[in-house]
Amino acid sequence: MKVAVQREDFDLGAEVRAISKDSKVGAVASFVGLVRDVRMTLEHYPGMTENAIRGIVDQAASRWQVMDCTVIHRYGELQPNDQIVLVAVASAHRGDAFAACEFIMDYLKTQAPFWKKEHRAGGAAWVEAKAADDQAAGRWKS
Amino acid sequence: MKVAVQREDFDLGAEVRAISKDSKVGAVASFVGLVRDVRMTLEHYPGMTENAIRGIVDQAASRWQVMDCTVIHRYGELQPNDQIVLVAVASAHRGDAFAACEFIMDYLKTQAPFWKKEHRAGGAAWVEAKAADDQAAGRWKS
Amino acid sequence: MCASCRTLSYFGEMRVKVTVLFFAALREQLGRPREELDLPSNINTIGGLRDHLRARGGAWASAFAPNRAVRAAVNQDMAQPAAAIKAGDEVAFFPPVTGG
Amino acid sequence: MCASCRTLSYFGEMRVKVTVLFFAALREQLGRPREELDLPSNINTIGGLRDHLRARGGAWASAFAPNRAVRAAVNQDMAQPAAAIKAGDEVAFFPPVTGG
Repeated sequence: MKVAVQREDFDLGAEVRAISKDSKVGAVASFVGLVRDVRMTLEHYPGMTENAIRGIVDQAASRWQVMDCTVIHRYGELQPNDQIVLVAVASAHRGDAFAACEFIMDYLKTQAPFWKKEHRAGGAAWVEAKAADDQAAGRWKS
Repeated sequence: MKVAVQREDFDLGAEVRAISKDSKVGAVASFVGLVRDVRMTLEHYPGMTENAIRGIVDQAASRWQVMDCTVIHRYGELQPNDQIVLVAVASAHRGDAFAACEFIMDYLKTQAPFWKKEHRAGGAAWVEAKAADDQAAGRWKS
Repeated sequence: MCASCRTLSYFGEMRVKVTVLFFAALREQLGRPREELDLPSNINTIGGLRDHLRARGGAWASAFAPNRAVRAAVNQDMAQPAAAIKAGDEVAFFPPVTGG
Repeated sequence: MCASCRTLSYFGEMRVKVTVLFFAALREQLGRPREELDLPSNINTIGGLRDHLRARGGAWASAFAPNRAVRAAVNQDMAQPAAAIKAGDEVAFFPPVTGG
């Protein structure tokens, strides 16, 4: 299980290859989140961030058959179309890979201490949290 | 929307980059299926295969916000750890990207005309279809 | 329907020409990937064609036995047993699919 | 609890030293990323500390107004208002997170 919080960009193909080498892996589900139209700065809480992500990954691994998993989240200045976050889950089975990957993303959105500030022509503004994200994370409790 | 049925391997990173260029894309969910322990031959129904996959992709695009999508399925001789199938879905939102990607994989498993023959030490045998795959595809009907 | 696909047999009976394809285990069991058939016109559904092929006996009887899961396509679309077949159609029989 | 974190004030009252961190909009609004606090020992929950900070008035009153969604962590774990704080803790306040 690899968790990284970094300024640098990442390489989806290389990260997925790295968790696909075990010949018992039959399925890798992955997710990349990208900056849409607006330049932004991502602030985080150094120290807590990696711990929070590890906690989320551990929860996923206790619920589904997870053979390996990589989560990378960037911080700092990001431009439109830049990659922000990567979650990749390797499993024997596709259902487990998909569920664990989506669960991790949903929990990242509500539990990992990152904050986005968007820089628009009219000025900079912090992004407001969405109720939809709380709902997305909440549905895994059932 | 790109659909390819081919003998050649594919490059997840390159395929995902290709559908991520529009700055309205905020989320790309992808899936790679891999050969597990056993060497296999994948037979398919040339002509029907691409049509069936296009039909599945069109269904997904009518149900979720899909900005772009790539499906690649290999056939022929495959070795343990080889990549078999790629599904990648780009959307503005992660929920749509995940749902469309998993839907396409579930329907591929039951609707796309591919058949796996495993070559074990004891001889070659066709893989039996799993009831679990029909159930996985069926749950999208609700 | 193509005009040349519909022919009269020696007895003046209407016949329907179709191409039938077999895949995977079915192809191996039947020893052929395809066959051109000239069907009596009362065989006009997937289910009817399946019964017709089963009646050949031998490998055909076991390949199309009622308890064997066999899927079909007409003109490259998945088709149910009640689906119609007509002259010029490409019909395929195969086991449940196992790709992905 | 570290022995040096618990001190007696001039009046002999027990004081509790904690580090408080602020992030994102809260950090900007309060004009500081962190503060070392020497709390009266009756302030021993996240909710109590939040009330204590709000009572400073000005930017503090609006940043910690009851209708403002403020999240907290104790020693880098998400924490509810009832969560205990003790000497030596690292407490953080921040807006609902928006990463991913």
